[in-house]
Amino acid sequence: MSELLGHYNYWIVIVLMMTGFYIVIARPNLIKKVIGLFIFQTSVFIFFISIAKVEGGTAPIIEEGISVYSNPLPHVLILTAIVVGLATTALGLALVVRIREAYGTINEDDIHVQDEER
Amino acid sequence: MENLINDVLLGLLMITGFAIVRMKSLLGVTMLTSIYSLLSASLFVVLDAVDVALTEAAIGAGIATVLMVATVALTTDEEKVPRHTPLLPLLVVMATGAALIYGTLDMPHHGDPLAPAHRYVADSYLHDSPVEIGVPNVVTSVLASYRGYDTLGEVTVIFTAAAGVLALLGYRTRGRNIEAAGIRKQVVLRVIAKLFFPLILLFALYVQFHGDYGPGGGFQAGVIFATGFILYALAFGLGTAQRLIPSQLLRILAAAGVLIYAAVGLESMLLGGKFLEYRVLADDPIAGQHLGILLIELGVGITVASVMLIIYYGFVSRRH
Amino acid sequence: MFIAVSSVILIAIAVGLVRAIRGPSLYDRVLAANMIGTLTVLMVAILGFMTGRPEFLDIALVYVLISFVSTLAVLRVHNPGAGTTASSVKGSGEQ
Amino acid sequence: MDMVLAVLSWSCLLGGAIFLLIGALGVLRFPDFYTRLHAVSVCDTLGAGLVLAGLMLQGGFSLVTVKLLLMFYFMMFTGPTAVHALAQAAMQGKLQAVVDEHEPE
Repeated sequence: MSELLGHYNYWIVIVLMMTGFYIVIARPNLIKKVIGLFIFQTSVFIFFISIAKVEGGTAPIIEEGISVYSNPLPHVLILTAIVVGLATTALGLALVVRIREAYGTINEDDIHVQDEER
Repeated sequence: MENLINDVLLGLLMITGFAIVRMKSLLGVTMLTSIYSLLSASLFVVLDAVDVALTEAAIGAGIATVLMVATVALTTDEEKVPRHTPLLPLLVVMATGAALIYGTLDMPHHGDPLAPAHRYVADSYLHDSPVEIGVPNVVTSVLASYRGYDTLGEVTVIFTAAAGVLALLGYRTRGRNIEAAGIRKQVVLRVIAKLFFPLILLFALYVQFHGDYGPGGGFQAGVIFATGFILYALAFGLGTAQRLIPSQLLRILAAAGVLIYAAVGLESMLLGGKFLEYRVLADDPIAGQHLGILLIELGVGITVASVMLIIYYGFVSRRH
Repeated sequence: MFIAVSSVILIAIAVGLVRAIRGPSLYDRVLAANMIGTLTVLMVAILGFMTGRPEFLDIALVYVLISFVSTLAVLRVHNPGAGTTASSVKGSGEQ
Repeated sequence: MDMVLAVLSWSCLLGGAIFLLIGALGVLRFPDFYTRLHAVSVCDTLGAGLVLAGLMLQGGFSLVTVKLLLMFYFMMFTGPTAVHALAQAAMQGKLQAVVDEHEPE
């Protein structure tokens, strides 16, 4: 039983990751795709933070009388990654806005049709 | 008990993810995304990552949602039905997922203190940081000092993203004030915005300078600072906000933050240390570390805040 | 006792999620997201006490301060009366 | 004295939890948006307020209690404002309320 539950976090993370992945490859709407990437990246964040957790540990802020802390390194990586992720998501959304202005649609299928007509 | 909360939150995240796939209204999807990031922030608290939770809270509750909503406003709300059958993507996703789950079977259990991830640098960070750096929050000391070079790269990436958004969307700096028209009637919102604007800025300063002792630091503070200005812009119109903090100033600030960071590195080289080796900055190594961390966190905060505002201005000033 | 309160909060979050998914109008979704925001604040506060390190309330404070920015943004875009981008209102009541 | 504080704090927390549950039930079961607003208000004010009060009693005289007090204070502003803005937006958006058509006899 503990064998099963020991990996529960990782499995849910993979399900979330695949949810994001599915949106990216199956949905033609570009905003939806960006949101899919957002879900994907958040699942990666959860994965890293899950790895950092130490059983019985606490937040890595040193205090008298506490000996077990969670691993601070993944926290550092993910903290910066969240802000970078937002900046890159914004870049993606800006691209979507420009595509809409150029093609009049944000549906990938329609964009392909227009490209073929040219 | 914490394990149970952890499991339930993960389950709720999964449900939210599936709902995002199914929902057609893009504004609805945006709301679900904001719920998704609320849930993941609670999960980060359960998993002891308070700094990460603070960042996710600041970003998910404010800017991420605002940007997505702004994009939907510039494009369209309704998602069309896809023309292809979802069978092939579903198969690809299933296969990838199965492979990944197979991969996890060899991983150490969640929370295992003997996992390889905890056995190399983590212990030395936790033990040496109070002695070498003198900062209780190990996340801050790793972020700003041990891995300062890495963080410089991240800040540069954020700066580059702002440059990209500027190149794509640009500014219309004409002082159009359309936004103020609608909210002029909504007195309650204006009063509350006026009340909260200084409070949010004050809290951002607290997060910026308290980052050595509790959760916080330049990244979080920058985002909170920008959110304060976004609230102001939402309540009083973009034109008023741009009079308060003009876009030209933001461009200079965004670059200045990165430059402050790099300058601290160069200064420590001039004083005889290595790049970003703060202990040479003052007579006492620990005081030097404190000074270095303070300065680079300031640089990070300035860059992040101005980049977020540049991005927001870019989206909102573009009307079709 | 914290266990009881946090399970109630989790149940309430689940209920809010159901409302956010079922809709039917956008306003219901915004309302549900707003409620989940409040509940998350409480959840984070209680988690601090549960783990014995309640000094991390800053996270909850951030939420309280900025959570309604996103609510305002959505209403700004969606509300035809606000005069920015007048998109039509979809959810036209229930039943 | 400690005993009294503990009992008070637990009863505040429990009371808050009950109000949260009632609010959640209302959000799930009420027929339309405008009635659901009431249910959310119960969560935002009484539910959250009581839970925070219970935590304050746990915290004693410390920075933690000050932060909780601030949270309570801000929540009393943001909650009603957001709900007010939503209600106004829904009214302007011509969202229909579910009205019982039958006049009382």
